[in-house]
Amino acid sequence: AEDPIKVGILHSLSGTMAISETALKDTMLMLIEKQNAEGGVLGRKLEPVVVDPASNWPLFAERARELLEKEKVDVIFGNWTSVSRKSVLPVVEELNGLLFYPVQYEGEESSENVFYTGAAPNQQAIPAVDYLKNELGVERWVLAGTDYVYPRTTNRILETYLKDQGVADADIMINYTPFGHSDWQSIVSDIKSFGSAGKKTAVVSTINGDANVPFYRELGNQGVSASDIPVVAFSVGEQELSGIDTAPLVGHLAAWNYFMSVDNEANYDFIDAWVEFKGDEKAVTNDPMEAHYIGFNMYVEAVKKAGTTDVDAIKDAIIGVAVPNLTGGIATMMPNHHITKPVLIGEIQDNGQFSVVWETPSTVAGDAWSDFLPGSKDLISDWRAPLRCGNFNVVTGKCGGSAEVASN
Amino acid sequence: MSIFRLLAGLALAWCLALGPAVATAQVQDDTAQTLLQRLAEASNAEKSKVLKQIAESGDERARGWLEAFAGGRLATVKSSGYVVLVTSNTGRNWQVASAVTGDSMGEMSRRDLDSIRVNNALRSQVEGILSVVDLSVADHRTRRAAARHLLGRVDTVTAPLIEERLEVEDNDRVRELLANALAIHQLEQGDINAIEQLSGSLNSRVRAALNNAASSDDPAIAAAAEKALASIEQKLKLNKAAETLYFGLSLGSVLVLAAIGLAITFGVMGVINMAHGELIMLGAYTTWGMQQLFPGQPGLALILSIPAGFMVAALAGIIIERSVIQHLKGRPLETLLATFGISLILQQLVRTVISPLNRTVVTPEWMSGSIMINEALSLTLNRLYVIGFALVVFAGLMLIMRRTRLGLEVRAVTQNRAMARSMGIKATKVDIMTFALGSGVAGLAGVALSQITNVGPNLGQNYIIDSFMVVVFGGVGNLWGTLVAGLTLGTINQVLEPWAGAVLAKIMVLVMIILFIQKRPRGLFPQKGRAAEG
Amino acid sequence: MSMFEQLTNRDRVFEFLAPAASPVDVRHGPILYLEDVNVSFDGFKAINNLNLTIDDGELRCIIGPNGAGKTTMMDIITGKTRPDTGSVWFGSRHNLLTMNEPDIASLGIGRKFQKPTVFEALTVFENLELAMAADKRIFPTLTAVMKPEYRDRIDEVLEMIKLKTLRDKPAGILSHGQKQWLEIGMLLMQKPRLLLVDEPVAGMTEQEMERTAELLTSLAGKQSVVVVEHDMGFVRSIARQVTVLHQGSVLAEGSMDQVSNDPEVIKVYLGEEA
Amino acid sequence: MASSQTWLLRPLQERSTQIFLGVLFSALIVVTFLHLFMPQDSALHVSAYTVTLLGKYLCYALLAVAVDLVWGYLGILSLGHGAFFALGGYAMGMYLMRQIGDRGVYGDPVLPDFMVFLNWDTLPWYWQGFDMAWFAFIMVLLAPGLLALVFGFLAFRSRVTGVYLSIITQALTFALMLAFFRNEMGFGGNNGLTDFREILGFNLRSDATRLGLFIATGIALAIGYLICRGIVTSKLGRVSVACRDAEARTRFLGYRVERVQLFVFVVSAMLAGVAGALYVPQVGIINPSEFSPLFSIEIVVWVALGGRATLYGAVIGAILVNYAKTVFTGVMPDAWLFALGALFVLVTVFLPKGIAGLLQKRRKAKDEDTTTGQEATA
Amino acid sequence: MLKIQKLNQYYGESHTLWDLDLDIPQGQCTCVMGRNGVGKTTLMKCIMGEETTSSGSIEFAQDVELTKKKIEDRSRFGIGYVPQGRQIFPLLTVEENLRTGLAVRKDGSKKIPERVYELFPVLKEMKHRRGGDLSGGQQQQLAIGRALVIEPRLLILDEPGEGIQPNIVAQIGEVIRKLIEEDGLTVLLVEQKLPFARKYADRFAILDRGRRVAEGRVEELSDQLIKKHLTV
Ligand SMILES: Nc1ncnc2c1ncn2[C@@H]1O[C@H](COP(=O)(O)OP(=O)(O)OP(=O)(O)O)[C@@H](O)[C@H]1O
Ligand SMILES: Nc1ncnc2c1ncn2[C@@H]1O[C@H](COP(=O)(O)OP(=O)(O)OP(=O)(O)O)[C@@H](O)[C@H]1O
Ligand SMILES: NC(N)=O
Ligand SMILES: [Mg+2]
Ligand SMILES: [Mg+2]
Repeated sequence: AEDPIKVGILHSLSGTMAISETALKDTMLMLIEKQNAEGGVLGRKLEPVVVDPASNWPLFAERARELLEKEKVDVIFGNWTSVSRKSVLPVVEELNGLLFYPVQYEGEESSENVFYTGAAPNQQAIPAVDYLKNELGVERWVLAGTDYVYPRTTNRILETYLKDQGVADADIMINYTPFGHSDWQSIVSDIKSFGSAGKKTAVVSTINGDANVPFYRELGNQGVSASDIPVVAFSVGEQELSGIDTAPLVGHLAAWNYFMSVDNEANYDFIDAWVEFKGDEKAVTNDPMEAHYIGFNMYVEAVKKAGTTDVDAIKDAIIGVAVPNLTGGIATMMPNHHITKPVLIGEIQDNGQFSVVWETPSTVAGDAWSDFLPGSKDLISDWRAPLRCGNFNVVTGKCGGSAEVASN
Repeated sequence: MSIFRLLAGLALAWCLALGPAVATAQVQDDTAQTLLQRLAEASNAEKSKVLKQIAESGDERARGWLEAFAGGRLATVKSSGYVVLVTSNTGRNWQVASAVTGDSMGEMSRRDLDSIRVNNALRSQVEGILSVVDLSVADHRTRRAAARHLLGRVDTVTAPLIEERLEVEDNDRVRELLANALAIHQLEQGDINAIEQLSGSLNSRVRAALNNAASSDDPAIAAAAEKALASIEQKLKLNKAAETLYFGLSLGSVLVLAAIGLAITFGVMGVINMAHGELIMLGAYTTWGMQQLFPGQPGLALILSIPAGFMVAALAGIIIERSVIQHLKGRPLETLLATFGISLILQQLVRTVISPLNRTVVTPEWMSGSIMINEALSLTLNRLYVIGFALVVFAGLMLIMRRTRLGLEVRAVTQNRAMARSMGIKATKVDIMTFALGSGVAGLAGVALSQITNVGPNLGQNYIIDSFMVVVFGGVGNLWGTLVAGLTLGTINQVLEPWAGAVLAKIMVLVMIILFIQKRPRGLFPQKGRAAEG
Repeated sequence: MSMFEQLTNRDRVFEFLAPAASPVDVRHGPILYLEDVNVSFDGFKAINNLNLTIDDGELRCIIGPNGAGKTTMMDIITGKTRPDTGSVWFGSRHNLLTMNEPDIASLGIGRKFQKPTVFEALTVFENLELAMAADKRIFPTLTAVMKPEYRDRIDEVLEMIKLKTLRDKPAGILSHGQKQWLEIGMLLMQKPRLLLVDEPVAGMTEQEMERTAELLTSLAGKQSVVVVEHDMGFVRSIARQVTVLHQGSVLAEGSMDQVSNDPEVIKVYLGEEA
Repeated sequence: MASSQTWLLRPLQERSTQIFLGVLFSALIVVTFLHLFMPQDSALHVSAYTVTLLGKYLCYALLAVAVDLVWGYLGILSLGHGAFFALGGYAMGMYLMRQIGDRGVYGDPVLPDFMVFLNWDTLPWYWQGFDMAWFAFIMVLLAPGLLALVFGFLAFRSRVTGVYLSIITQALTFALMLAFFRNEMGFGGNNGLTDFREILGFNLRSDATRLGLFIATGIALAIGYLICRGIVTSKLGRVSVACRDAEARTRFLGYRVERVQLFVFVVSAMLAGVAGALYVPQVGIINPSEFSPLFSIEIVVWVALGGRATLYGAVIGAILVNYAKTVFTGVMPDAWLFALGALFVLVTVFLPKGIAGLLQKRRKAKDEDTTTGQEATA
Repeated sequence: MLKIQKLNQYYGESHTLWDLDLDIPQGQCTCVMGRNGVGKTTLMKCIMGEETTSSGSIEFAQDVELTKKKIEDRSRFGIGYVPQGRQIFPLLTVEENLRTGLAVRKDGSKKIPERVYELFPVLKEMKHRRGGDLSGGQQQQLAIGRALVIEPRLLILDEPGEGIQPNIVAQIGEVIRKLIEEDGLTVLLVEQKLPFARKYADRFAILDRGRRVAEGRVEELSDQLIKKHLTV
C-alpha cells in the first residue's frame, strides 16, 4: 500500500486549554477512524499524529514545526485560541503547511496556508446583535468580555456597528475582565443598574472559558433573568454548559453556527458516533467539533479532487469545495479561506442544550476583514489565481506586504 | 403589549375559574390534543394566540401545559404529531408522557421527537399569565413574587383586576408592590399623581418607569419624575455602599477560606505547599462526588460534603506528608519543588480519571437567590453562607491552634524540631496531624468554592497565588493576619473595581501589596523583636 | 587615578553620595558617649536613662544581672536597636543614632555577639576574609584580590584563635567554643577603634580565658574595648574600670574592688560568696 | 585562588568552568557541524527544528543561571524572574515588530498590525526608537535592569526578605502579566508580538539565521556563566553568601547588604532579559504568558532540580527539564504531567542537592581516594 | 544510671567520638570536661538521640538501651536536657516553652510545677513574653526550667552556667545539689569552669579528641590532669 496520509493534530491536552481542546483531538481521531473504515482517501489510509502543545503558545509553534518538519504531516488540524494560531502561523507559512482552524475568532486574518472553519465576526456577532435588536427590541447594550484580542476586536466591531445604527454612546457599556475572573458581584450589580434605565437591555458576552460559570451563577443569584436582561454569549457552548448548573440560566442565549440540539439526521448520526466513540452517553458535541467535521470533509474532498496531498494542489482544489454541514445546509470553502455557515441563535434550556429560536435564512460567508473597522474595510482576500492575495486593498489596488514574504 | 393585555384579561376569567370553590371545567381530550398540536405548528406570533386559548379554556391541566411549554418540555412525535410531555430530556433518549392524559409513554429517541419551540417573549407571557393567577394563592411569598413580576407589566385590562386584588390583599409588602405596579401603569397613562406613590421605591422597574417618564413630553411629569429619581438616587447611594461592602466581605471571605489552610501548612509548618490549590480542588470534587451519590438531594449532599471534603483532602494531605514532605525536613524551599510536582500530578489525575471538563455542582434551593434587605439591596445567599462558613472555619482553627496541645506542639516542632523531640513531643505525629488539618481545611474551602466557581482541574491554580498573597500580606504564622488580610484585600478590590475595572483593580491590589510590604516587610501583623530575628 | 576610576567613583561627583565614614574625632573627649538613653519593648523598659562614657583606649568591663540591658546597650551602639530617646555619640563628630549598621561598622565599631553568629556556609578562612578591614563598597569588593599580606594576616589570626587546622572547613561545623573564637578572630580582622565584646569567655576553659584576657588587655590602649562578662574571675583579671548595669541604668561604677564590695551589687548580682 | 586576574577572567582558571565551557563550545561546534555538513536524510543530521529547540533550551539555561545567582548565592528566592525574561523578550519583540515595516497585513509603514486593527493612529511613545537595533538591544538590558533596580531598591532598602520578598516578586510578575494582557497597554494583548520577519537584516525564516541565533545564545550563555561565576568566586560572591545566611551579621561587618543585593539582583535581571531577547526570535512569539507566576516557579524548579548554588547545575536542570518536557509531551501527550510531576518529586526526595549534588558526590568520592593518602603523610 | 560503652560517632567522614566508655552513677553529679571541640556536646546529643552513633551502647537505668529508642521517647524515661546554646522556642511565650514539657510527665499534670517558678522567679515575671525576646541569661534559666518541668530522673546540663549572672549560677548549683540529695536525681554536667565543677560535682570525666582520657571523683581532679588535658 501507499504511504498513509499523515494528519497532524495540534490541540492542547494539558494545561488550561485542555478543557476545550481535548474534545477536538478526539473528534479528529473519530473522523479519521471513520474515514479509514471507509477505505481512506485515494486508497491511502489516514494516520493521525497527535502532539500536545500543553496550552503554551511558543510550544504551539514548536510543535507545528515538529509536525511539518519532522513528522512531515500533510495537513494540520488544530489550535483554539487566536494567540496559538498567531504563534503557529509563521511556521505553517514558512514550511508551506496546511492548517484547519475550527474556532470562532476575531477575523482580521487570511493566510494562504490556513483555512478558517470557525466563525468570523460577521458569522456570529453581527447576526446575534441583529436578533436582539429586531426580535427583542434591545436598545441598551452591555458588551462584556474577557480582556484579550478576540473580545476587544469583536466589541470594537459591534460598537461601530451599533453606532452606525444610531445607538447612543450612553446606551453602550463596555466591560473587560481578566482571564478566569471569578468574582462577578459588582459587575453584575452594575449591569443590573445599567439595565434599569427604562430601555430594554441585553448583554453581549465574549467572556471566555472558565469565567462563565461564576458569571452565570452570579446572574442567577442576583435575580437577573433572561426575561429582564438576556445575555447572548459567543463562547458558551454545550461543553461549557455541561459544567454548569443550568437552572438559573434558562432563556439566556448563545449564537453559534451549530447546536447539538439541531434536528437533523446527519447531526444525530454524528452525535451517535461521538457518544459511541467516547463511550459516554452524556458526551456532548459543539460548534468547533462541527467545524472540524466540515474541515476534515473538505480536506478529504479536496484531496480526492486534486488526486494528491500536495499542499499547493490542495490549496487550489479546496476553494469551492462544498460539503454538508450538520445543520442541514452546505458549507462551501470561499476564496478567502473562510467558509459559509448558517447563524443560529439558541436559548439555554435546563438540560444544558440550546433551543434554536432564530436562524439566518441562508448561510453567511465568512468575512476575513471586517467592514466595520476602519483599517480593514477596504481589504479583501482572494487566494485564487490571479489575485492570490490575503489582504488586497481595493482602494489602492495593492496586495499587503505579508504575501510577498510568505511566497519568498 | 397588546398580546399581553388580551391574555391577562383572559387569564382573569381563568383565574376565577380556578378558584377552589368553583367546579373545574375540562375540555375534551381530543380538543386538548388539537390545541396543543396547533401550539406546536404555530409561528411565534400565532403561538401566543394559542397560549391565550389554552388559558381561556379554563382546563385544570392548562397550568401544567403552560409550565411545560415555558420549560421547553412539550414535544410532538414526528411520525404522528401527537403532543407529549418530556419528563426527562438528557441524553439521546427522552422519557415522555402523554400531554393530554399524563400517562407515561416510556422512552423515545430524540430523533423521533420535535420540541415545541419557546422563546423568551413567550415564556414571559406565560409567566405573566401565571403571575395574575398567583396573585390569589394563599402563600404570601408566592403572591409577592407574582406582584413583583407584574411591575411594569400592567395594562388597561389587568389594571382593574389589580385594583380589585388590592382591596382584599392583606400583606403589606404585596400591597405596596401592587400599588407600585398600578402606579407605573397610571404613570404610563400620563397620570402625574402616580409619581408620588413611586418616589419612595427602590425597585429597578420603578426606576425604569420613572426614567421613561423623565423623558416624557409633558414637562410637569418630566420634572416630577426627575425629582423622584433624585430622591431615589440619594437612597441608592447608601445601598450601593452597603452592597460594595458586602461584595468586599464576600470576596474577602473566599480569599480567607482559600488561604486559611495554607496559613497552617505554610504559615505554621513552613511547607511551601504549591499543591494547596489542588487540595482545594479535591474538596470541590468531593462535593461533586457527593451530589452524584445523592442525586436529587443537592442540599443533603452539600452538607455531607463538609465532613467528606475535609476527610478526602486531609487524607490526601497525609499521603503527601508521608510520601514526600517528611523527607524534606529542614529544607523548606525544596518543598516548593516537590509540591509543585504533586500539584501537576493531582491536576492531571483529575483530568485523566474524571474529565478535563468542568463538573456541574448544583446549588441547593436554600442557597440560591438572595435575601432582599430592600428593593435595591439584596444579599446573595450563596455568598452569605460562604461568609458564615469562612468565619466558622476560622474560629474552629483558631480554637485548635490556641487552645489545644496540638497548637503548641506544632509551633514548637516548627521552631526547633530537635529540641521539641528532646522534650518528648512526637514530631512525626504532629507533622501528620498538622498537615492533615491544613489540607482538610483546604478541602473545606473547596466545598465552599464549588458553590461559587468552576469545579474543574484548573480550580486550584486560580487560587494558589491569591492564597500565598493573603498569608504573606497578613504576616506569616499569624492566623488573625490571614483573616484580616483576606477581608481587607477583598474589600479593597471591590471598592476599586467599579471605579477602575476588574483588570486594573486587580493590578492595583497587587501593586498595593508590593508597596505595603515595603512599609511593613513582615506583613500586617509582623512578629516583632528579637524573637523574630531568631 | 585613571579616568575610568574617576568616573565610577561616584562619591566624588555627588556630595550626598560621599561616605559618612571619616575618622573618629577624639580630640575633645571620650570615644563613646551615651546620654539619657531610653528603650522600651512593648512597655517594658529595657534601658532606663542610661549614661555611659568610654574613653579612648580604655578597657571597660560591664557587668550586671541577666536582663539588665547590656546586650541591648550594644544593640543601640551598633545601630541594631533605635532608642526611644537619648543620644549616642562616637567621638565628638559622629551621631550614631543617625547611622545604620554598616555605616557604624565602617566607622570602626566592631562587635562580638553574645550568641556566636558566623557565616556557616563559608569556611573559617573566608569568614575572616570578609571581616577584614577593607573597602567594602560593591565594586572594590567585586574586584578585590587576595594579596599575600592579607593572607598572612588571616593566618596570623587563625593561629591566634587556634583554628588553623579547620581553616578550610565550613564554619557551620565548629563547636560552640570554636565559634566563639572565630567571632573574636573576626573582630580582630576588622581592626576597629572600638570593640564591643559580649560574653567572650562563655564556654571556655580557664586557660583559654587567660589567653582571651591577655588578648583583650593587649588591645587596650590602641583600641577601646568594652567587655560584657559574667565570669568574675575573668573580669577581675582584666578590669580596670567596671560599670554595673541594673534594670537599664548604671547601678555602680568604679574599680573592681569598689564595685564588688558594693552591697547593692552584691545583692542583685554577685551573691554572698562571690 | 590567588591571582591578579580581573574578577571576570578568574573563573577561567577553575576546572569546573573550563569543563563547562569546554562542553558548551564542543556542543555548539558539533551541532553546527551536524546541521551544516550531514546530509538531510542521515540519522546524524541535526535539523533546523532541533537547532532551534536547542537554542530555546540554552535561553532557558541562561535564565536559570540568572535565577541561581540570586537564589543560590544571595538567598533571594525570586518567584518573578519570568518578568525580567519577558521584558527582555518584549524589547526584542518590539524591535522585530518594527522590522516588519510595511510588510504587515495592513501595509502600515509604522504601526504594527495589531495597532492598526484596534484603531491606534500613532505609535505610542514607548515604541519609539525600537526600529533601531542598537536602541532595542540596550533596552533589552535596560528594561529589566531598571525594573529590577526600582523594585529592588524599594524592597531591599526596607529589608524585605525571605518569603515576603518571594511573594512580592510573584505579585510583580502577576501584575505585569495582567497589565500586558490588556490591549490598551499597546503590546498586542494576549496575542502578543508575533509574525517576525528579520533580525539585523537576516531572514528569521532561514535556517542559517536560526543556526546563527543558536550560536549567539550559546555564546551569551557562556558569557553569562562567566559573569555569574566571576561574581560568585569574587569576594563579593562570598559577601553574597554571607548575606544569604546571616544578613544582619553581614551589616555589622560594614557591608551595605541592600546594595549587594541590589547589584546582584540587577545583574541577574539583565541576564534574564538577554535570555528573553534571544528566546523571542527563536520561538517566534512573545506573549504575556511568559509573565505567568507559574512559569517563574518553574524556573526555580529547574534550578533546584539541577542543584541550587551550582551554576552549572542550573544549566543542567533547565536543559534536562525542558528536554524532558519535549520528550514527554511527544511520547505521552495524555500523561506527561504525571511524568514531569513525578520527576520533580523524586529528584527532591532522592537527590537533595539536585543533579549537581550527585555529580559532586561522585567527584568527592574520587577526590577522597586521592587525598586521603596525602593527608596521612602530612 | 547511665552506662556508655564503646561509643563511636561520626560527622560524615570525621570521627568525633572514639570508643567512648562512661559510667554515670545514680544519684550523683558527673561532670564532663574537655577543651573546645573535643566532643562533649556531641556526646550529650548522642545520649539524647540528636546525633546517631555508629556503634556502641548507651544503657539507661540498667535495662533500657537508648540507642534503640526514638528521640521523643527518651525524655519519657525521665531524661531532661538543657542543651548548649539554650535552644528555647523563640516564638513561644515563656509559659508555652515550659508547657512543652508537660506531655511526658508521669502524673499527667497540666500545670507547670510551682517549683520551677520558685527557682527562677524571673520566668514567672516574664511568663507572657516570647522566649526569643529574653536576654541570654534569662533564656538559659528558661532552658533549665523547661527541663525540670518533665521531672527528670537524669538531667543533662550542657554548660548551664554560660551567660548567667554569678548569684544565679551559684543558685543553680545549689538546686542541682538539692535535687540530687532530695529527689535522687542523677546529673550529667558539662562544665568548663573548675570552681563550679569542684563545688557541685561528685565525679568528673575528661574528654580529649573524642576519647575519655581521665575519670574519677572530683577530689582526684589534680592540677596535673588539668594541665595535661584542659590547657591548650
Ligand atoms: N525585643 C524585645 N522584646 C521584649 N523584651 C526585650 C526585647 N529585647 C530585650 N528585651 C528585654 O530587655 C531586657 C534586657 O535584655 P538584654 O539582652 O539587654 O540583657 P543583658 O543585660 O544582655 O542580659 P544577659 O546578661 O542575660 O545577656 C531583658 O529583660 C529582655 O527580656
Ligand atoms: N554538624 C557537624 N558536622 C561536622 N562536624 C561537627 C559538627 N558539629 C560539631 N562538629 C565537630 O565535632 C567536634 C566536637 O564538637 P562538640 O560540639 O561536641 O564540641 P564540644 O566539646 O562540645 O566543644 P565546646 O566546648 O566548644 O562546646 C568539633 O571539632 C566540631 O568541629
Ligand atoms: N478565537 C478565540 N476564541 O480566541
Ligand atoms: Mg546579653
Ligand atoms: Mg559543646
